[in-house]
This record gives sequence, C-alpha cells and structure tokens, in this order.
Amino acid sequence: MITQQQKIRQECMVIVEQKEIADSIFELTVEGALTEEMSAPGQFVHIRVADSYEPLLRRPLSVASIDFEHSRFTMIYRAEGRGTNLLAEKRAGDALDVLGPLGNGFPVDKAKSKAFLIGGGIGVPPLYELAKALNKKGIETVHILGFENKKSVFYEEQFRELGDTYIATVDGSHGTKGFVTHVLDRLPADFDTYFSCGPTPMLEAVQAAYPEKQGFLSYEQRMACGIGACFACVCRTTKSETDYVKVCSDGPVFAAGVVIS
Amino acid sequence: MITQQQKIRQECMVIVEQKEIADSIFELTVEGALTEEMSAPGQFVHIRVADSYEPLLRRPLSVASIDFEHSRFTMIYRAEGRGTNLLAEKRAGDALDVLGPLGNGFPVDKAKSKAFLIGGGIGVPPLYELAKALNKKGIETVHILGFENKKSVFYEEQFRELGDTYIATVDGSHGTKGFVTHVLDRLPADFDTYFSCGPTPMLEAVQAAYPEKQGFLSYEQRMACGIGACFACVCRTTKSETDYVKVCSDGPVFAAGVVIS
Amino acid sequence: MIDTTVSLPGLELKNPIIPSSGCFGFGKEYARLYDLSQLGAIMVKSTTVEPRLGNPTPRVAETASGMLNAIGLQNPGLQKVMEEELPWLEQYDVPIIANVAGTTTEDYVEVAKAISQAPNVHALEINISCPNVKEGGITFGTDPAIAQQLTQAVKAVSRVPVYIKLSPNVTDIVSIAKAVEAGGADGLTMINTLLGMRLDPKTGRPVIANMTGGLSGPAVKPVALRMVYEVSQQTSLPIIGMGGVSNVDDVIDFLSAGASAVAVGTANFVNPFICPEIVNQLPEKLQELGYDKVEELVGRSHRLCVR
Amino acid sequence: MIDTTVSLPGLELKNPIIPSSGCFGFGKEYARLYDLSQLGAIMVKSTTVEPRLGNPTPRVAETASGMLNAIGLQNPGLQKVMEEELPWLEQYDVPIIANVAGTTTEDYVEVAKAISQAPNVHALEINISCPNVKEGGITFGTDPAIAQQLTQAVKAVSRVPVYIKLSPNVTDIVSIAKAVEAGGADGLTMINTLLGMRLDPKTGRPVIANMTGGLSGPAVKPVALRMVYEVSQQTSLPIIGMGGVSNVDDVIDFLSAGASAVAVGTANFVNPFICPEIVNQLPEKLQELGYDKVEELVGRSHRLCVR
Ligand SMILES: Cc1cc2nc3c(=O)[nH]c(=O)nc-3n(C[C@H](O)[C@H](O)[C@H](O)COP(=O)(O)OP(=O)(O)OC[C@H]3O[C@@H](n4cnc5c(N)ncnc54)[C@H](O)[C@@H]3O)c2cc1C
Ligand SMILES: Cc1cc2nc3c(=O)[nH]c(=O)nc-3n(C[C@H](O)[C@H](O)[C@H](O)COP(=O)(O)OP(=O)(O)OC[C@H]3O[C@@H](n4cnc5c(N)ncnc54)[C@H](O)[C@@H]3O)c2cc1C
Ligand SMILES: Cc1cc2nc3c(=O)[nH]c(=O)nc-3n(C[C@H](O)[C@H](O)[C@H](O)COP(=O)(O)O)c2cc1C
Ligand SMILES: Cc1cc2nc3c(=O)[nH]c(=O)nc-3n(C[C@H](O)[C@H](O)[C@H](O)COP(=O)(O)O)c2cc1C
Ligand code: FES
Ligand code: FES
Repeated sequence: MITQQQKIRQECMVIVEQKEIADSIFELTVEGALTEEMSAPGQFVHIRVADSYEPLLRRPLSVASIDFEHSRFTMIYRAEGRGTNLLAEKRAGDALDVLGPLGNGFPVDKAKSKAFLIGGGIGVPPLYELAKALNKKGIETVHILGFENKKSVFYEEQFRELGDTYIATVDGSHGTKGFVTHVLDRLPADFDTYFSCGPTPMLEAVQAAYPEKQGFLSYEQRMACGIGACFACVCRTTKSETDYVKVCSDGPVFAAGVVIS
Repeated sequence: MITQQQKIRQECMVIVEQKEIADSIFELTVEGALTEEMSAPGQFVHIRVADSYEPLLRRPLSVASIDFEHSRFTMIYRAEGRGTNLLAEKRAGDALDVLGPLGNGFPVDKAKSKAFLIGGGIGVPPLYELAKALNKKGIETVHILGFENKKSVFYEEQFRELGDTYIATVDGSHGTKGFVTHVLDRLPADFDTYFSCGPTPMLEAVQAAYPEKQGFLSYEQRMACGIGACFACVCRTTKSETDYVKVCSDGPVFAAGVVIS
Repeated sequence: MIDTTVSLPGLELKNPIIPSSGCFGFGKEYARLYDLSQLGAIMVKSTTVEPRLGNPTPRVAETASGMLNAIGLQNPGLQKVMEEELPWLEQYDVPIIANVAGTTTEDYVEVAKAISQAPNVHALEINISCPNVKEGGITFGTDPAIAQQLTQAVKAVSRVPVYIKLSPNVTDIVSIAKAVEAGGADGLTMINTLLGMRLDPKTGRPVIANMTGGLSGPAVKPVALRMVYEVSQQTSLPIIGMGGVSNVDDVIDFLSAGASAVAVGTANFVNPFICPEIVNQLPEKLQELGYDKVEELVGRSHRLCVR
Repeated sequence: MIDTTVSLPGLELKNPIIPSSGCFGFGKEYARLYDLSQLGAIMVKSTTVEPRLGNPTPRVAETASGMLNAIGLQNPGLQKVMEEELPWLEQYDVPIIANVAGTTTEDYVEVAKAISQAPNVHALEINISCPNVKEGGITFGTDPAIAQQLTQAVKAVSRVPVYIKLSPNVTDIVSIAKAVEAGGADGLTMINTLLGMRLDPKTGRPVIANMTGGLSGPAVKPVALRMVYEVSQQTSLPIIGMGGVSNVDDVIDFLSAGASAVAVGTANFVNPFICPEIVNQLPEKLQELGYDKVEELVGRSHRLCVR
C-alpha cells in the first residue's frame, strides 16, 4: 500500500452542478479548497448528506474527476439508500459538508505502457480520473466497464475519448451480454498493469483472470470514521494470519493478491 | 368547550409564500384542500417539518388567517428550536405535510358588541383571523398585543385596520413598556367578551384582571398526537378533582375559569 | 393472492398490524380518520381498576429519532372502559387486545377478570413494564419470579389468552420471557419503552415533569429487534413485536426477527394514517420479497443466521 | 475568565472533553487533523493481553440517529500498545486514560498492571461492558458481585486510579455502580453501548456480521443521561458521562445530570473536529448560562429536582 500523508480537510463546499446522467446515477460537482489536497486518482471523500442525526453517518464516495484549475471535483454515485437519495435532492448553490481527501489512490506510476481499467457499476467513476492521469503520462488505457443494463450506463463517451472502451451489461441491452469477465475473455492480455474497481465478486474474478499480471484493486467496506480510527473497515491480508489493513486509510486501493475479501 | 366534528385531513400542501416579518418571526402561507375544513379562528394544524426521524414529532401551529377563496391559510411562528428553524428554511413551491384542522377555535358567536383581543408573542397570530371574523359580524375589536421588543412586533398595521390596537413591549422599545396588563390597567373595561392567547402567565393575569367578564383563552401544551389519543396535553379543570381536558382536542380554546394551568 | 392473516392464541388477525397501547386511546380519535376495521387488532390504552389522572405535564419530550413519555397511565378506569369504551368499539370488525395495568397483583387480577369478559376483547396484554408509574408496574417486569406469579394469577382469571408485555430495561429479557412462559402466558408483546431522560440545557431541568420517561420511536428499534430476535429463539411463545415501527420495512424486520405480528406506537403521532398505509403496502411488499403468506416470513432471520 | 478545568482522581483535566474509547484509536488519525493537546484527556482503544483481530465485517450499521458496531475489540495487544502507541502519544500534553479489556480476571489484571505503569497513563478505564465479544466481558458488567471482584483485583495492581465502564444493558445500573464502588473503584465511566440489531429487510439477514452490535450515538442519549442522573445521586464516585454527546449542549446536559466530565464517541465519525470544537465553545456556553466554572454545573439537575 502507498501511504501519502496529504492533509485531510473538512470543508463546507459549494455544489456547482448536480445532474442525473443515467438511471438513478448522479454526477455531482463541488468546489472548494479541499480539492487542492488531492494527490491521486482513486481517493475518496466522506460526505455528510444532511445536517441531521438521521441519517447519521457520512457516505464514502470516490472522486471521479478533478479540475484543479477551478478547485472542483466530480463524484458519480447511485441514489440507492436513504443517504444517497437525500444527496440527490441537492441543487447547485447548496452547501455540502465534505471530509477528504481520504485514502490512497491508484499508483499511476506503476503502469508502464498499456493498462486495462476494469470497472463495475459504481466502481467505474474513479477509473475516469485514473484514465485521464494515465493518458497524460502517455500510457495507453483500455476500459472494460460493466453495468446492469443500458439505462445504467454512464461516461461511455468520456472513456472512449481516452482509449478503447468495451461495455458489458448483465442483460445484454448494451454492449456484451454478461460481466466484464466475458469481455476480458475475448481480449488479448497485452497490457502490463490492470486497475479495477467494483463489487467484490468482480474484483475476485479479475484477479483470478490475470494471476501473473501486476494489478491494483479498489475495495469497498462499510465505514464509520473513514480515517482509520474506528476499525470498521478492516480486511485480512495474505501476508499473515494476523495481518490486516483498513480500507479507508490503508486503501481503498491495494495491490492484487494482498487483500482477503 | 365547543366540539366541532370537522374532518381532519393529512395533506401534502404547497407553500405559497414564506417570509420573515419580524425578528425570527415567519409568515408562512400554504395552499390546499385542507383549508376548506376549517371552521373557526383559533384552530391549529400539526406540521411535519422534515421527512426525517429527526425531528420526529409534528409541530403545532395556529392558523393566523384563512383565505377560503384560494384555499390558502397563513401561519405565523417564531423560529426557535430545531423544528421551527427547519421550517423556516422552506421556500415557496416546497411541499409541506400538514395535519388539520385540529381543535376547536374561538366561539365567535359569544361576543355581543365589543371584544378585547389580548395576545402575547406567538399567541398573537390566531387573534388576527379572530379579529377579522368578529369585525365581519359587526363586533368592535380592540387589540392589546405584547411583544419582547420593537424588533419582534408583527402585524401591527393589520390589526390597526380592524380596530384600536395597543402594543406593549417588555423593554419599552415600542408602545407601552411592560406587559399587556400594563395596557389593560389603563383601558376602560367597556367590552363584553375577551379573547386571549399567549404564554400561560399572561393568560392567568388576564383572567385575574377581568374576573367578571366572559372570556375565552387559548392554551398551549406539549403535544404528541395532536388529535386527542395520547393524553400528552391534558390539563386539570376547576370542575372537579378528577376532571381534565385535552388541549389538543377539547381546546386549545377554553372559557375563562375552566382550565387549571 | 397474498395471505396477510395471522393466527395467534385468541386472535385471528386479518393482518399483523396493530396500533400499540397508549398510542391509540380507545380508538375514537383515529376512527375519525379511517375505518378501524382495516386493522389487524387494536391494543387499547392501559386500564386500571380506578380512573387515573396520570402525571403532571409536560408529559412528552422529543429526542433524536424518538420521544419520551410519562403519561402515567391516565385512563378512565375499569368501569368506564367496560361500559363505554369497549362497547363503542364493537361497531368495528376488529379484535381488541385489552391492556391491563396495576400496582398490585390484586389490581391486575381484578382488571383482567372483568375486562376479559367483554365480548370484543380477544386477548389481554398485561403491562408489567410501565416505567412511568412510581408505585409499581416496573418491578413486575424486571423480576422473573414476580413476573411468573403475576402471569399465573392473571391466567387463572382470564377468559381469553394472556400476552405479557415485557420491559426492555432488564439485563436478561430471555429469563423474564421464560418465567412468564412457565407461568402459563399465551404470548408476549415487546418491547415497552426504555427508561430515559431529557434535560433543558438552559436550565438543567428535566423537560418531563415526571423527570424520567419512556423512550420510544425509531431510536429504540435496534434494541427492540435484538430482543425479539433473542426471545423468539428461546421461548415457544408467539410475539407481537414493537419498538420504532414506522413503515412496512420495519414490519418486515420484526417478522423476520421472529415476531408473529407487529404493533405501531409512536409512528401514529407522526403519521396518523400509518397503520392503514402499512396494511395496504404489506401484500405488495411480501410479493416483492417472494412470500405468499405473512406467516412464512416469521423468524426467517433465525434460519439465515446459524451461528 | 471561565474555568474549564476538572479535577478527578488521577486526572487534572484542562477541560471536560474526552474522546471515548474505540472511537479515537490511539490518537494517530485525529492527530493529523488537530493538536491532541487541546483535549481534556484521551480514552484510547480497549487493550487486551494478546493482539485481537476482532469480528468479521460488516462491523458497523447505521440506525435512526445512531449506529451499531461490533468491532470486537480489535487492538494490537498489550505489548505493542506499551511499546508503540502510548510512547507515541507522549509528545502531546494530554493525560491518557487506558482502556482495559479481557475475558478473564487474569487478563484484566495483567493488562491493568502493565499499562498503568506507562508514564502518560493517568487512569485506567476498565471495560466490563463490551457487548461484542462472545467469550466474556459483558458478564463482568451485568453481575454486581463479579463486577466488584474484578474491581478489587484490578485496583490491587493498578498504579493509577481505576474507573469502571458500566454497561447500560442491565436492570439496575445503580447496584452495579455501588458494587464497584465497594470494590474500590475511583470513578465510573458510562455508558457503553446498548445491545441492538439491524436487519436487511430485503434478505432478513443481520447487517452486522456478528449479528448484534452495540448501539451508540444521539439515539441513546436519553438512556445515558437517565443513568448518569440516577447513578450520580446514589454513589459518591465521579462519573465520566457519555452516550450520544454531539455538541456543547449535550455536554451541558451530562454535566447537569451529574457527570464530572464527558466523553465523545460516535460524534467523532460525523464531525472529526467535534472535540476541539466543543472545547472552544464551552467557555462561552458557560458564560451564557451564568457559570464561571465547569465544576459548578456538575449535578445541577439534582438540586433542581427534589422529588
Ligand atoms: C471507498 C468507497 C468509495 C465509494 N465510491 C462510490 C462512488 O463513487 N459512487 C457510488 O455510487 N458509491 C460509492 N461507494 C458506495 C457508497 O458509499 C454507498 O453506495 C453509500 O454509502 C450508500 O449509502 P446510502 O445512503 O445510499 O445507503 P444506506 O443503505 O442508507 O446506507 C446505510 C449505511 O451503510 C453504508 N453503505 C451502504 N452501502 C455501502 C457500500 N456499498 N459501501 C460502503 N458503505 C455502504 C452507508 O455508508 C451507510 O453508513 C463507495 C464506497 C466506498 C467504501
Ligand atoms: C395549539 C398550539 C398552537 C400554537 N401556535 C403557535 C403559533 O401560531 N406560532 C408559534 O410560533 N408557535 C405556536 N405554538 C408553539 C409552537 O408549537 C412551538 O413553538 C414549537 O412546537 C416549537 O418547536 P421547535 O421545533 O422550535 O422547538 P423544539 O425545542 O425543537 O421542540 C421540541 C418539542 O417540544 C415541543 N414544544 C416546544 N415548545 C413548545 C410550545 N411552546 N408549545 C407546545 N409544544 C412545544 C415541540 O412541538 C417539539 O415536540 C403553538 C403551540 C400549541 C400547542
Ligand atoms: C405516549 C405513549 C403512551 C404509552 N402508553 C402505554 C400504555 O398505557 N400501556 C402500555 O403498555 N404501553 C404504553 N406505551 C408503550 C407503547 O405501547 C410501545 O410499547 C412503545 O411506545 C414502543 O413502541 P413505539 O416505538 O412504536 O412507540 C406508550 C407509549 C407512548 C409513546
Ligand atoms: C466503533 C465503536 C467502537 C467502540 N469500541 C470501544 C472499545 O473498544 N472499548 C470501549 O470501552 N468502548 C468502546 N465503544 C463504546 C464507546 O466508547 C462509547 O461508550 C459509546 O459509543 C457511547 O458513546 P457515543 O454515543 O458518544 O458513541 C465503541 C463505540 C463505537 C461506536
Ligand atoms: S472506517 Fe474507521 S477505520 Fe476505516
Ligand atoms: S396531544 Fe395527544 S392527546 Fe393531545
């Protein structure tokens, strides 16, 4: 794991834009000084969705793209439960209590010339900033993105602008029918590094598909503090019987083969 | 007490207007069919200020004026605690969950020719619709209204249009310095009926000032259900050792001399 | 067709939704809002031998996602309940669960004996757990031996099945449940309120005149659910679960945890139409979850979690 | 000048604000956010003899105005705490309250003896009330005799004053408090979490892998406040109060109810700067209320409510 001691801030940011970009999928852009602390694609922020005790806890959301010039960043999330549905009600101009940046992102430097970016559902967003960063370094990126169905697909065009992009949908309503692994089965493994974010079964399938490759995976766990203090989000590791990592502060990105999920 | 079996409705009403009319005092107008059920000045509604478990309970607010023609009514309230402060954040166009009309209002028919309307602070609002109703019946109304200070005075002009109006402020920054009783002391008791709403000590002082007069007072109690089911809001009465009333459903208006507060 | 009926000792319920005692008076107020015959049953206000005036006000206070109450069992007394309240309720096609309270065993026995004779009373709920009455009540609910004796005494006189209402303010609720089971109870209702307090930070004074009160509402749901889950696995008595139920998902949770039916208290104050709303939503929710009958859902969490 | 200092056995606090055990790790994470020397004291994570890996995940679940946790006392074990965590904290001018957990009396004694030697440990907090560990812990907190014995055993070996952390999951918390007082405790900390549960309504499965968890946050504050109010009147031990403290008014409430200082747990997760924020707001709040010293406020509710 990579430990970057960036400064964590809590800021009352301003919402610049919020829009529904796919079925229940929202793109939310906020502005504020906290943006300046961001150090790598794949970091996340911890959002307080209401100034109320209900819902009580913050919600972790990945950073999907950063606009340092305007001190803005964008998140993409699915309005699913109580908290994210409340978040979806917010409008441009509203204030948003954001804690971050949190965690360590994807190690952009590890890729050599070509990378596979493999994402599933709401695991896709952090891969977008990652794709931009890799492209900037001259690394070719291929994007393999899985969604439920056509209506839930987002950012296809944006990814296409950065490299070859393959879409899989569970019901086959767009792109390949099935999971990202169905796409991967048919692609030559002509990359040096893969990066992946999505549901745990997907991460496992991806790791199993490329046991010999260098890979980095972003994990999810239920969180409370988001900063490493509460031990809510631990995972065991393959290092030893007693070794563990905290997804929030040691992760959420880990090298393939490290985390036992 | 007067028992009117009007229909109680729960309605998602629309906010037509909300504005701050004095220091922390808001005037809120809503529109919807529930208005049609209103039967007397002095009734109240029970407002759910947020679609959240926190704050949990509804807030009782009196009806300050009714516009049957447009199916609208107006409340005036002080943003004080958690719930009323949240209410104050709402804007025109927002929905508002209203339960009502609740309770029995002022018995307009009991006044003969001249009435004193004596209000304190956030007890003033229901007297406005009452004053309109009495005037409509040709009854002269005199308004004696008490406030904290000049900044918290509201509706002075509106009351003046309906009859003689005297203002008292605790700090003397507007009108007579002191309480409404200081004004009453100097006014001839040339009325047949008084109506009063305000803090309990004020209600007691008013009753004590006019022991011989017919009077009707509107009481406040902490409420849960607002409809008479939970026994939160009971007061003993002078009728017997074991007699009691529920402010929400038997009141909030009671004849002078009935309620032990 | 989704089958929402529930069969419990003394109670053939159309559906498992029951307004809880003390939150629904004797039904009159809610009858102005909707037809009470839609309800599974009604748990009426605790009844004592003599009329009770209850505690001084304020009697309620709001807390985070909950409320405190210290009504103090205000009720018109056995005679008036028998002569006025219960007969009035006969116009509705809904079984009544009469809630019995008292400060001595004799009190409970007297009320139970009389009230169980009322034609529309199909079951008794024995409130051994009211935290708001100084002279007693609570001790019955916190000591297994006393709870057992009281159960036996009430069972001996009741014409209808007896449900004991358990207090959550105990170290080991399972031991109380087992004791009342041994005492012959036909079922359990749980939970009553958690003893709590709110102060006014300005003055330091308790907001509730009685100083402490019973905590109810969504805040207590996790505690209630845990207790239903534990007790339902360790006794064979049917449970009417309650504590914070505010929507149809909460009903599903209590059934999953092992309750056979569910009572709704505080939520009536927030939304007075909540009970019929849940009744209407329940069939669709069951269908969504792939169940045909309410009873299939009862205790599904036990089967899922084998430690 | 407002005096926010508090004097307690072993503890001279700059102010009464203390992050609670398990919600603040060993301080490292929050030290990235602010200077820990601002705090009254720090209650560090429960320490056991051996390192513990804790429970499977998910370990936390949100509830209405609260949360459940079943971390399972994950900690690096006594040796690492002594060699790394506590020495690291020495750079801050803040007294440490070391939290001691275990499953047998011997465990508690071993940890207490060693950890009380650490130069910056000014007091021990004995966690006899963790609801999330199967093998024990909780029984120590629910049985007065066992609690008393454990207190004696720990007192016999501790170099610093001993505070016993009480469980709210009991019928009679006063009896436990009195027992640990008789056992020689120097103070009490209360409350630990209420045992609760959350289910997923879709599947019926508990959200927390451990099935049940400890409820904390604003939802439990009324229960905590009531317990502090009761216990503070019936023992002479100083109390560090906690349970849902989220703002400066909550601090006032706990002090009013009889706590001498206040711990903040769950609120750190909602606002990681909450402790220093409250520390800064406290003097003004006291002034507003007309008090010059924190200590004057302690137990003011007792004096106001004479039953
Ligand atoms: C590091 C990280 C990055 C994430 N990035 C994104 C993202 O970019 N876009 C996106 O849509 N989602 C993302 N998620 C998942 C997102 O946090 C959850 O969907 C969200 O918390 C659900 O909240 P809710 O209010 O909708 O659900 P509720 O059911 O109301 O949530 C209840 C509680 O469970 C937690 N929870 C529920 N689902 C999850 C989950 N999948 N992961 C972690 N906690 C959960 C909530 O945070 C909350 O504490 C991320 C999660 C993590 C851990
Ligand atoms: C019949 C009736 C009519 C009322 N009409 C008006 C009105 O027209 N304008 C107005 O400004 N106020 C009115 N009030 C008072 C108003 O209900 C309270 O100011 C309001 O409930 C406070 O809520 P909060 O969220 O600001 O305070 P919080 O402190 O957050 O309230 C906490 C709880 O206490 C209750 N509560 C607090 N203060 C009072 C109070 N004075 N009376 C009853 N319950 C209280 C709240 O309803 C809530 O349940 C009326 C009260 C009653 C009973
Ligand atoms: C205002 C109020 C009054 C209550 N009165 C009684 C009562 O008289 N008898 C009783 O057994 N329970 C009484 N209860 C407890 C409820 O029946 C129920 O057990 C408890 O409130 C938990 O459910 P809830 O969270 O849905 O309210 C009362 C609760 C409230 C809120
Ligand atoms: C995530 C979490 C972990 C906790 N771990 C411990 C612990 O290790 N030892 C302990 O004594 N208490 C532990 N507690 C209990 C808290 O210290 C505190 O007693 C409780 O949470 C009530 O306070 P709060 O409502 O402010 O959180 C923990 C609480 C939480 C929420
Ligand atoms: S969420 Fe608290 S340690 Fe990761
Ligand atoms: S508020 Fe429930 S009876 Fe009046």
